[in-house]
Amino acid sequence: QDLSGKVVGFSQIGSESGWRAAETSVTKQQAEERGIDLKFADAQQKQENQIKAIRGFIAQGVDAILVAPVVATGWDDVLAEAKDAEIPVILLDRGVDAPEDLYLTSVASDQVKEGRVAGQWLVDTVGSEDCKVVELQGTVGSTPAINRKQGFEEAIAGHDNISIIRSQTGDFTRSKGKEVMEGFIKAENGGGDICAVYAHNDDMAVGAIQAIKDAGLKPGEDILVVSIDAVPDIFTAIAAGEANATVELTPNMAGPAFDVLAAYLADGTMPEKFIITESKLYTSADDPEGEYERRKGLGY
Amino acid sequence: MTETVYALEARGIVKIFGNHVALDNVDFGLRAGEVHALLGENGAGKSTLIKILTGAYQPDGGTVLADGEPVHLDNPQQAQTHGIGTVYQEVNLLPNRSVAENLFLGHQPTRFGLVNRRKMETDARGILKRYGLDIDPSSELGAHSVAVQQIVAIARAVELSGKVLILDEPTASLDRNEVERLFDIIRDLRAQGLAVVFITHFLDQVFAIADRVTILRNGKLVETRALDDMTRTDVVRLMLGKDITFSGATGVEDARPMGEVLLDFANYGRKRSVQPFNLTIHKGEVIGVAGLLGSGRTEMARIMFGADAADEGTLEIGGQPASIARPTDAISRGFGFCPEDRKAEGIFGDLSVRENIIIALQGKLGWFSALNRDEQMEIAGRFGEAMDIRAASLDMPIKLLSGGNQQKVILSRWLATDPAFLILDEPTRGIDVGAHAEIVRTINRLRDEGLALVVISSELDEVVAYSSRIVVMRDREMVAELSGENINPGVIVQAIANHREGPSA
Amino acid sequence: MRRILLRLANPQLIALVGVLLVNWLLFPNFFRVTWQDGRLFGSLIDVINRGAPVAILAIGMVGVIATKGVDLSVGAVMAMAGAVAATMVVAGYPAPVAVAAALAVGLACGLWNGFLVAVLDIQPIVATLVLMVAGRGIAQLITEGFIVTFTDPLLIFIGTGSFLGFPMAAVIAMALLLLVTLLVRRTAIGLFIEAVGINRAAASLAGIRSRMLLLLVYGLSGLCAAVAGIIVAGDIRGADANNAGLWLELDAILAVVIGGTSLLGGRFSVPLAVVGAIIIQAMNTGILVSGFPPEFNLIVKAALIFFVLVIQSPLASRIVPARVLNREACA
Amino acid sequence: MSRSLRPLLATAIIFAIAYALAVMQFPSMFSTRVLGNFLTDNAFLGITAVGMTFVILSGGIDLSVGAVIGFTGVLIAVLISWAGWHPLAAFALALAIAATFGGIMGLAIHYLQVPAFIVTLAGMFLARGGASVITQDSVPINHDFYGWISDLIIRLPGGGRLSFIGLLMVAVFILGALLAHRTRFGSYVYALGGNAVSASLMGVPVARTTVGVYMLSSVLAALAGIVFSLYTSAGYPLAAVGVELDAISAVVIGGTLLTGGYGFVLGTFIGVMLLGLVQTYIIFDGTLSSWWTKIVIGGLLFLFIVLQRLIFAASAQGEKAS
Ligand SMILES: Nc1ncnc2c1ncn2[C@@H]1O[C@H](COP(=O)(O)OP(=O)(O)OP(=O)(O)O)[C@@H](O)[C@H]1O
Ligand SMILES: Nc1ncnc2c1ncn2[C@@H]1O[C@H](COP(=O)(O)OP(=O)(O)OP(=O)(O)O)[C@@H](O)[C@H]1O
Ligand SMILES: [Mg+2]
Ligand SMILES: [Mg+2]
Repeated sequence: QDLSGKVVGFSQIGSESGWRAAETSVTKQQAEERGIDLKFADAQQKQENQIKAIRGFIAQGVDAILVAPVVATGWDDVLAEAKDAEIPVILLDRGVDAPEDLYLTSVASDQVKEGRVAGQWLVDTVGSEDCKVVELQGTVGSTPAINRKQGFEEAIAGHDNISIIRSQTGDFTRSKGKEVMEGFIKAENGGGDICAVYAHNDDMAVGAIQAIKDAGLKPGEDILVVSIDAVPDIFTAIAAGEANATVELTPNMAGPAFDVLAAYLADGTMPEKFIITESKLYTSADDPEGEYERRKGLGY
Repeated sequence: MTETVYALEARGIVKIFGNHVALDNVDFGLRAGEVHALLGENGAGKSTLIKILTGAYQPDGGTVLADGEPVHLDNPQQAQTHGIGTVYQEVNLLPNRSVAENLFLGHQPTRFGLVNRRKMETDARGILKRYGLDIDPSSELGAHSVAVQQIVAIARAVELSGKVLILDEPTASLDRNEVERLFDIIRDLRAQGLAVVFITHFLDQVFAIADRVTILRNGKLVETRALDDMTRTDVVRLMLGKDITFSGATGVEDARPMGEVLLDFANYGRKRSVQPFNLTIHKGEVIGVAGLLGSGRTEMARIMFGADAADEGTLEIGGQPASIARPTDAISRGFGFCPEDRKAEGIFGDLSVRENIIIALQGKLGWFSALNRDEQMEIAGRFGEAMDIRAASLDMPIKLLSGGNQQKVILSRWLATDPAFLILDEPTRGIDVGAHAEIVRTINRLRDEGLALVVISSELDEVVAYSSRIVVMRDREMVAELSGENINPGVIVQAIANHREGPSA
Repeated sequence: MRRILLRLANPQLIALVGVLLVNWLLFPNFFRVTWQDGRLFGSLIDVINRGAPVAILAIGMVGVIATKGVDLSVGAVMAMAGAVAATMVVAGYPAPVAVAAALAVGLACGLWNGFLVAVLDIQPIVATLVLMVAGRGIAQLITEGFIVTFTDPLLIFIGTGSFLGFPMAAVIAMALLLLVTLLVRRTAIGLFIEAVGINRAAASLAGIRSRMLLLLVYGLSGLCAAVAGIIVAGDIRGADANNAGLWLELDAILAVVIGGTSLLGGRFSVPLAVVGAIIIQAMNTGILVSGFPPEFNLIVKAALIFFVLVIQSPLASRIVPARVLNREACA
Repeated sequence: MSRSLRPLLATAIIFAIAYALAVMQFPSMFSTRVLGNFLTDNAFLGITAVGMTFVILSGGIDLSVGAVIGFTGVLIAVLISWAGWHPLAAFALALAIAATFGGIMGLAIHYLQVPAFIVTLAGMFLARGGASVITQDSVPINHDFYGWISDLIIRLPGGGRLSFIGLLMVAVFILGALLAHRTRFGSYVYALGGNAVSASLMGVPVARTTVGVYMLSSVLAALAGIVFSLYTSAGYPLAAVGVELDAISAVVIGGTLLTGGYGFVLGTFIGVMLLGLVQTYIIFDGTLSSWWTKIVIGGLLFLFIVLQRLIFAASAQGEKAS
């Protein structure tokens, strides 16, 4: 059950957000604790680079490969090559559309569920009052944006008092989140018609909070704010009463991955095919200051 | 009177640029088997007429007829299919491609759909041989001198011309031998029944080769007639609309006292470019530079000006050692330089005539003491008048001016800096008789005002007319310095040709 | 007066008016501006506020493009400048020092580009590609991939404050526009930039120090990028090295070209480049308030660019009298 | 040696040196597996870069290629997986659409006289937007034909594989080189890039050539899109973002002048391989963080450019001396 001295390749998507940086640093930490020689390859957001990285790892003969796939499709061939070379592959934070025997396991959250948890919180919070929601989507076409939108819509389906009146992409970034929210506020009667904002990630929510304040409204009261990821900055906002809820996406996917890998390499124990991480909801009742302190060192 | 059927004809052509009428109801007819000279001052509209005849421009009125049938030429390619081959005024070839490809572009011999390069190069070698050029057809055209490029352009046009050959100032950068060879070829083509249009500012050449002549003035047709019954004076009078007197081409009187020494180049040279040379230049004298094409005259001029830095030898200015490593050094010492390749190194095509005139002065003044618009206007206006620059407005882009007028602008640019020493590289190339005389007059005037000048020119008569001394270049080496009665074409030619004669400096 | 009117009737302004009218049709309150909390408030204000960073980039970029160059690194330089300013204030340096350091970094980056182009004679697109790639990496190195959040009032004021009711970003852009316009038109620098862009060989023979000039324009571009970077960081109260200025170089180039400056160098106009930036932002804001689904954003943008280009093309000038479309560079 | 061959030689020498250095550090980089991967992994980039070479030779630029790759992938994935088309039919349609698309860009560039940079930027927005309008999901392709093609592999001793798409890229390079250097069209492209005015006065059909160049670029980008879909068995609207910059870098590193008129298709091949080498090296190293990856790529890019200039200058000296 000892992984020390093993060489593991890790193909990361890139560093497009604070959450991604945290995942990378947590993975490195976990590898270090276990004495693993981690080969890290950053794909700069490109699937082709990830495939190249995996091929490179195979050519070097690593002991195992971790991949955080940028997109669900397109992995069959390269995973088959890894299988040919008898190198176990573990998927991190997203699944892929490939035969299940091509990888050891997938450690991921359920993104649709994340959206659902956020939606459910809103349903529970507004009760039977009318609520017009504006949505800040992630990058058009990206998997989390599609899934988180779907989950949220599922949760509010059947609650006719809640409706999404505007939905635009904020590209997962703070500044676009702020800009889009400004536009929404202008378009919806100075923000008076907006009851809540749902952001596909916390960064956009933080931007939206600033836009709401600039418009002379109180985020968290005049307009409810719910988002996903649970990065440190959103806890500061929750503590200040400016954000209401966030759904956690843990950056520690590597920990469970290394655990099952150790078992597999030791005696061939096959793990569960899908290891789903928890999608925990945090609100002002969950000690936001404490959560902030716990997270801020993680490299978000 | 019987209607002649012309090989190529223009009827009632009108061309308007903005609000400037470049061609006003011009008729022009070309007979098969004649050499037809098209003459006129700079800006008279010669090149414009050519461009319309070959489809490069669309006329605003009038028609073009080939063999009596009206044709509509949308682009030069269509003209080529009518058997019209053209050399446009500025060398218009592709410096980035091989000589062979420039000759055959669009008509390359192919085999199985692929260009047959070997055949193309063999053919090219054969064609070039007729012009006395022994160069590698696969070499890049841009690596060759302007003259070589000019010959390639002519050869290309001749190859394309089944019926009509149009040459717009083809001889501007050719030497005598090359001109002779070109004329042989033209006579040949005429004998084969081609119609040849020939534009030039050298009247000798007109009389040497042309059968008929058409004269334009200010965009209007003056006259078309046979050359037999005309004299040079007639032609010039028709071109200018007035008489001018030729100043006899005699050497500068020896009696003139030499001014004090301004510049002293000692063992000045640059490796792989120009052999070290010695030259002392006095105030108030003109040094003419003669030599064959490619003999290194331009390179010597560039070194003097610091455009290429000298890597050996010393320079004294007014008795003080000085170093000139870049043009700004030279300019601050009162140097000026009119480069040979006007288009590539002289003009700023999109800038106005005004800005083109003041730019060197402004460069001398620096970034922060800008001339304001009124001052610019005043300076540009003064030189525009003095040099008789023909432009609809000083605010129009210089690229719209005719070649001769562009040259006057560049000369004005340097005169505006109030220079002590001017280097002129082929200042009269492509310039009409009137302007030519004017530039020669200007050179004389500047000398009398105490300037020192170095003038490079391929026209020996001209060099002789204004030079106090003449240096001769051969194979990138200064081989002779002539003065006094040695300043005559015969001696110069001998110096250029004679391999034995050592430098007499 | 007539001249001024004719100048106003240039294609850029026609395009701007067109885009604003379309916005107004899509969203009738587009032109409503109110006074709120001591500042102006409304979509029109958003346009100039959000357009400011690209306008500032364009102010720097226009000189570069006029010399026949292009600066792809401005987005990365923005990220670097923001990262420097943010980490410094977080580390306890006074804000003016942090701002000065960020500006110095921008200037240094610009001079580096200028050095590659002017001295090593490397093609601008490749020369600046180096910093475009590496610069963002350096920015991330500074922030270690975090979004560095700060609470420094001066930085936040630069990003979100207001002056006489106008957003600070727009005021800064305006000031830079004035400054740079004066710099290039009241001195000979503008003329020299054009000369170098049109014919560098001739410029050097005419005694223009083209190397110094190139260093100057690239330096200015870097400096402007740094200003934009500080504004963007101040706006979100944090330096987002991953995303700040991402792809903004394309917007800046687009703004300059819409402003009538040719990518082949030569004649340029700083104010029209700013108008170009405002046109782009007006499109973006229009898309936001119109409520189209986001997957259509890019298509709408493509269509609008096409519309603007057709208005400006020589074809249009054949239909509209040439006098009206006179493109003589102003200012 | 001809002047224009020099940058090509410089690039080739740099590639050889760089590869040798990399192999010294990681001997396993000298394996048929890595060499085979060079071809396969860079196939779509290489094919795109061939088209880009023509565009740049003609003095233009095409920013739309990455988006065209994305669009083509999505289109054929949707046609095959959802509409049940045969892949070959889908390919034909995609190529035809790309040809039209490129042709329209060429027409706009020529007749509206708008800079290529801007027209193709709008084209990029259009193609990328079009892709996400078709679908926002990534669409898997499970067709026997795809399986058949991905099984077309020549296995080399030492675990290496020559894949169909890798060989296709080589073929495109060879055809591209023939087109550029041995046909009239090719000479027109160089003419256009050398001097458009001269070219037109010399009778080059400027309009036709411009349209042809952009058509070619778009068609090759679409072919690259097909290759990308073979590579990943899927279509995804965000695929190949930023590939235009990679393609431009490859072309320029390969010694083609961005101002047009000078360069070689073969140089682009070496440029693509050089970029691939850098990435492979970084992967083998495996210690670089996300940001250091960027910094090192930028640094190596800088190094190559400067080296190229130095070799260029040195050989220019040598030539003058001889
Ligand atoms: N594209 C253009 N736009 C505006 N004006 C032009 C253009 N081309 C030529 N002109 C103007 O038309 C007139 C005729 O020019 P053209 O070049 O035909 O003269 P030319 O007789 O060939 O003179 P040169 O002997 O100097 O070559 C000139 O005044 C010139 O400024
Ligand atoms: N016979 C030749 N064939 C090809 N190129 C030549 C030849 N002779 C010289 N050259 C090149 O042509 C250029 C012309 O040289 P340069 O301009 O100094 O000579 P020049 O005497 O001024 O001739 P020109 O009258 O053409 O200006 C030089 O770069 C030289 O290398
Ligand atoms: Mg002419
Ligand atoms: Mg010369």
